[in-house]
Amino acid sequence: MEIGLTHYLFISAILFSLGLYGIITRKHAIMVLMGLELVLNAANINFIAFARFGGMNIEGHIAAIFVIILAAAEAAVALAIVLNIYQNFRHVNIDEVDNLKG
Amino acid sequence: MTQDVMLLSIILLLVPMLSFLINIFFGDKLGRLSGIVGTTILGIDLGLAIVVAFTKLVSHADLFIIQNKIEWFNIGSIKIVVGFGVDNIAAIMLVVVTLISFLVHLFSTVYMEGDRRFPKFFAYLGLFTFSMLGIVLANNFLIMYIFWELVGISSYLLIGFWYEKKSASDASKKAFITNRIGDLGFFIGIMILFMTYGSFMFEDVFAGISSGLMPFNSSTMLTLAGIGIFMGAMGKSAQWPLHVWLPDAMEGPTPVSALIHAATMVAAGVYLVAKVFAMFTADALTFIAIIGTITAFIPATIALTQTDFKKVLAYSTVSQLGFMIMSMGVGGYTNGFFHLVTHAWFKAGLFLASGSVIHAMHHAMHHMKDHHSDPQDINNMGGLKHTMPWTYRTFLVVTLALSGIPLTSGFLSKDGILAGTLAYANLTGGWHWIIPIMGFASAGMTAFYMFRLTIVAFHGEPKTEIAKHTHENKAQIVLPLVILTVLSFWFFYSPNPIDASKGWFHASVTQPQTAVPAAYQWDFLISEKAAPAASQHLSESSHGETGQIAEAGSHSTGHYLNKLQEETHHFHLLAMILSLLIAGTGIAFAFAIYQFKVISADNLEARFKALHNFSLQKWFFDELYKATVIAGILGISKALSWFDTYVVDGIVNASAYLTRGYGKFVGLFDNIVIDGAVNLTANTTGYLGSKIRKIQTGQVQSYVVFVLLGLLIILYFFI
Amino acid sequence: MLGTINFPILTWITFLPILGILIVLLVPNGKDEKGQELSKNIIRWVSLGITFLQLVLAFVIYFNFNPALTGVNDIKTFQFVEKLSWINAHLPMVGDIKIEYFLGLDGLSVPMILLTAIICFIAVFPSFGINKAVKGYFAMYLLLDLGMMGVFCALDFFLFYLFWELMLLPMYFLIGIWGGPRKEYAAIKFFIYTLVGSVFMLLVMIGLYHSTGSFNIIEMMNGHNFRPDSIFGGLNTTIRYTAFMGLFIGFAIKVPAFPFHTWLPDAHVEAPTPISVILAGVLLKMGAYGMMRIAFPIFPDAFGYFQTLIAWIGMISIVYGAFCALGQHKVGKRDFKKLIAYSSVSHMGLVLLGMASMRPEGMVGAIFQMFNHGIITAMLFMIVGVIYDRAHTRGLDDFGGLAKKMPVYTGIMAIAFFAAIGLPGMSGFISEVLVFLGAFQSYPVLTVISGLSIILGAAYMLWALQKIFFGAIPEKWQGPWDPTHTKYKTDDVNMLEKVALIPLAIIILFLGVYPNPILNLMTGSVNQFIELMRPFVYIGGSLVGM
Amino acid sequence: MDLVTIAFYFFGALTIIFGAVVVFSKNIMYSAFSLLFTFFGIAGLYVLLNADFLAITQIMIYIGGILVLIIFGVMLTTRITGVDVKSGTMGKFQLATTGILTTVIAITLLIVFSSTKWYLKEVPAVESTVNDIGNKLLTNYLLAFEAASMLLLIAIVGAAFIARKK
Repeated sequence: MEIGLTHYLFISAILFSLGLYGIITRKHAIMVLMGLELVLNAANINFIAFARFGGMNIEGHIAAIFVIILAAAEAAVALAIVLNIYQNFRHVNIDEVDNLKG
Repeated sequence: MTQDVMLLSIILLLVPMLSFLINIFFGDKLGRLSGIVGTTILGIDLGLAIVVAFTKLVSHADLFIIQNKIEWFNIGSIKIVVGFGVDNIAAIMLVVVTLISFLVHLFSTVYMEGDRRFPKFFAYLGLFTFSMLGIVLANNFLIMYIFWELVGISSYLLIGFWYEKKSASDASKKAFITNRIGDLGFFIGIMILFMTYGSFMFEDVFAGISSGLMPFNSSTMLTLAGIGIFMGAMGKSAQWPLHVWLPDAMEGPTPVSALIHAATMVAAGVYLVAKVFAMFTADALTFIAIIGTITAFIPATIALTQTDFKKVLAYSTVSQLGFMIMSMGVGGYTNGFFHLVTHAWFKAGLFLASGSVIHAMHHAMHHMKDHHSDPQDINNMGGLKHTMPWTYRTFLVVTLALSGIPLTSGFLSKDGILAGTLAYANLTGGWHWIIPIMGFASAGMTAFYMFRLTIVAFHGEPKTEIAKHTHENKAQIVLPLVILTVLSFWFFYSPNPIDASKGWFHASVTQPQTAVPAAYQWDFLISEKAAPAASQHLSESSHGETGQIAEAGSHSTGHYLNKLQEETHHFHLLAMILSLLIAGTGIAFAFAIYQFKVISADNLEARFKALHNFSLQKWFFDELYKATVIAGILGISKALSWFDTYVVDGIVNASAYLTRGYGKFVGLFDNIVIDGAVNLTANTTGYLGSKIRKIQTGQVQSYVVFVLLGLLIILYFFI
Repeated sequence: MLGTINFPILTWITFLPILGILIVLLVPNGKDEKGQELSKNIIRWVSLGITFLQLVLAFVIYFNFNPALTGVNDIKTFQFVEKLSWINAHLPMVGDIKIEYFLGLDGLSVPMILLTAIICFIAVFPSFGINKAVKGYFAMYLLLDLGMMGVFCALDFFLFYLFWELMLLPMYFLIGIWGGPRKEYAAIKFFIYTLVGSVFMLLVMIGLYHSTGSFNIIEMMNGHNFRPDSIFGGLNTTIRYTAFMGLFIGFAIKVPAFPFHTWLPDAHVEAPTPISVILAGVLLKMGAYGMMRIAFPIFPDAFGYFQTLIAWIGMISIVYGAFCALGQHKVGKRDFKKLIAYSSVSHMGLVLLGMASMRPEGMVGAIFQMFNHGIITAMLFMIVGVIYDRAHTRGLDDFGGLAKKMPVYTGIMAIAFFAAIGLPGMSGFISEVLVFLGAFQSYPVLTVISGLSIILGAAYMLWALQKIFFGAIPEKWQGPWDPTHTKYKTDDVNMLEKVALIPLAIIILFLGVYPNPILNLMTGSVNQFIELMRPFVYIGGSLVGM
Repeated sequence: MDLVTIAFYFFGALTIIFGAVVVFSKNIMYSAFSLLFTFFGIAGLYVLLNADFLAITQIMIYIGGILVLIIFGVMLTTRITGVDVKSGTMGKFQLATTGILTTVIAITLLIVFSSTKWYLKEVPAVESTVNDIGNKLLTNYLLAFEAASMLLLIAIVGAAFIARKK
């Protein structure tokens, strides 16, 4: 079977689910961040796959680039926040950071 | 040439204003100098007045009026045109006003010496002179009305000059308000005329009337307009029933009484009647005559018993003004105006003489440290003849003039008036005979009370220590007296001491042709030589392009002899004899009672107690007005004020109260029913919320889970 | 001609106070080294500066205004016009809403603009004495200023209404916060009264919009712009009469005319001096202006129907106000301000009477009377303020003999009093005469009855003058007002008060002798106005019409 | 099985396996390093998809930038001297639920992806995409490009601000 669009989508779907699992289950803030990176990358794979097979062409690439840029920015800010949380709570376990509790 | 006269007149008008402005703004710096400044300015004004009068009376005798017109402002097509003009009576009045004003200024420099508001006094005198000259020079109703009011206000300021005294400020208020009542009538008259004839100018109004146009197409309205205008005169000239302010106005400084309340302002009413004489219908004239007659009679009776020096003079003034108005009313235009002029001199003389007496009394009291006696009460005087010889002499002469004794000016004018009333009564008949009868009676009383005053105050022995210590005053006070006395002799007006009709005065002041159509006028007032007056009035009143053309109206002053004048001539001798007899009787009684005490005054008083009291209490007019008009107005205002506070505002507050009550009810309903429902909902929601909020863990991850669940549901929903 | 060049002068003159409000609010609180509160003074002088700029602009308008262009119902001859589409929306259920930002002036409004600018400038001087919450006070003051200017400039009904309401609010606070002992009562009363008026106005405004499809006041004056099947279509319908009456009551409350006047005495008595000045000087004029600008020309047929009633209301206000001023029921506390307040009712009644006459003299007299009454009453209230500041009472029975103590003050006061009773040589005389001349032609009997006010006016004014200035000084005022000489160095009026009062006196005297500068502004417009109304109104000429 | 297919499966497996390690590993350092391999696999997939520029970028930014950042973060927030570089997870119940949930999502996604009739239009392979991307970025997407640069700047400044010690 020729490697086609669906294959790549499958990989991205699995990666996405893994990322999601990581986000939900892990306590450590940086782990959550890593899960997030996985999700973003899953999205990126989709973009490129559609660029190759779905006629999106360069536009898909550019979308992916912007996602990367966003991921970079997000990582920077998120880490800064993590550091801040650390300074405030002396730990970064986000399940204990529940100031929003109703 | 006429332009020059107009220019001079305007300057003449404005010069006293200058005096006012200088004294009001720089008076404090000038101090005592302000009197000299004021007097000098008035001296200049007097010179100008003489020039203007001379030019008008001699050089321009052929012109009826020298006047100009200017458009003051306009409202689209409606133009308000005003102006000033000098006719013969104005020319004469100019001299009267400025001369008396000058003399009063001179007199006041001494009389008002040491007063705290000395400069203000001269300022107000200047303002008054300005306003009075404005009245004299007006050639239209609007300007007349404006200066009319200004005169009122300057009189207000001067009467209330010593405002620390409550009686003075009360008197000034009373004078102003009483005058305003008259002014309202004046203004209504003006409104009727303006509405009908579209102009304020005398000549336009007269032309309109003679063209037969009537206000509201009714001659009654013309009569009413005339009566309205005359009401203005009633206010200013203190005609019954508006006469009550004048005696009270004596609260003002005596020079003011001389200037305003004897010679000039109170004569303005008569002057006004003379100015608009042409517009009065027969009915209006009858009304005027009746008012004049009553005014001549009632105050004369009051003057019989008064003991205040100035009050006697005041009532005599009112009475004399009644004579003038009566004369106007019966058609005796020339004699009425003549009496105005002669009366101005001798009444000013009387007042200044009384001022001289009061001043001397004051000084004497001051000298004796007496602060309680009344310096104006004639019962405190007596024997002043010896201490104040010049004052006595001049006073005696002017008293003779007022009483109408031959060789004086008063004789000439009063005689003319009485002859006129006789002629009028003869021509009209019936109840009109009351007019001459009351006129003669008043003349007799005048002679009596004037001599009573002279005898009690000047003759006999001094009744108090104060009178003994009086002294003759300075020259500034005596000189005006002398001048006014000299002017009260006959030769200024006529070479013939018993007949004025050949003199220059009667030649200059001739009765104007009436503008009222013959149907509404006495036939004997219609000129035999029926000149086309209307067309003459019209021909001269053309506007220039700019509306600012000074031009001379040139009504011929041809002698229109009417039947009344001829008749008056016939009655001249009879009137002379009668008036002499009556005046002589009055004087004789005065001497008999007060000088020689042949008849006891106390006896008379006791016998006619009721009458005496009635006269002494001034016929209870003040009390009557207080009980009716004033109480009525105050009552209405109190009632309306109550109405406003409790009813109108009460309704407002009540509606507010009801609204509040309703609000309370609605509030209760709200609280129990609606709020109950709301609370129930809220409680339920709160309970549910307290359960559901458990979901909010505050953990980001649990939120993610819920987001995912939601996403899934949506996903499956769509698939 | 500024009217033709592209400078939005009306926007400037209206919204200049916004600038002032911003500056006033941004001034920091603080004291200088001497402990003087610097910020208060800065705020005061900024307000003075802003109002002065407004005054300058008002004079620019005055000198560039061409009286030959009449305006009124002719959109082309309005001047300084600014017309922009402002709100243009399609709303569900309501339909299209088209509101324009439409400003412009004609002969009816220019005198009012001038009056507003003068009064707002002059009233800042007595405001210097306000020491409580200065910042808030001046912000409110300037907002009030803005509202008033806007009302006189607006030619769009919605905009007019907006400014009308805008001015109401600061007034409420100015009375309610800086007022006298019963300030809350007075403020609420004022507010509710005027709000009731506004509600009527709002209802009619909406109705008019539905009938014409526009808020443009000038288009509303043309009968062709009404859809024939709309509620206000046609002529002489009951609904038009009702609407007119609604508008009339709304405006009559502001005038205020009998029987809607009772808020005025309370508001005046409780308001601080400068607010009384503005209330009497400008606010009352807005009612009469609203009638001229809106109620009468939009419903000329209804005006014709109610003309005699309006004349009656005018007459009753005149006489009734004068009697009440004389009466002042609650004896023992005869209040100077209340006297002037009732005299305002009387004098504003003259405006109504003049307008009801529908004669050029009457109308011109009415507008001129509005202007004059503004100046004269402003002066009177400031004069009351002067002694109130010193003696802390306004009771007429508490004073006496002040003429001796305060000669200059008495002189100024005399000018104001004599102007108020219509003495010739003062501006009030000319307007009164014109109103009477005009009214007499239409309603001779009513005018004669109104003439009573000439006498009553003299009675109550002179009575007050006598009470306060003549006679002996009461014991407690024998000494100087301020023995320490910190606040008042002399017993007489001080420089600040002179600066405020003397210009007004000069205006009164100048216009009394030479009224043309104001009269010329409006004669053209008034004649145009009367042309517009002529087919519908009664113009008298006989005794029968009362 | 041609080379491309083999490469695909290789890179796919690399990505998924190391992704799983990232998620399931207890040791945070392991996770971090596994992430490196995941990114590497993804870069490989990009190459297979003719996205040469993206592949380079992936390696440069993710591996060179973000990953380093993450590792720094780990170092800073976890006491280095201490042994606790492990990252705790939730309780068993939560783990199970989450597992079920994510599995359901994965299956759903797979079903969706396989059942959808995608619009297919294969793009011919090009020499290099760099040129085109550059052109597009500086023409059509200039605004987005600039916005992104602003975003980065703000993120940097913001991050520095947030992270500084008070």
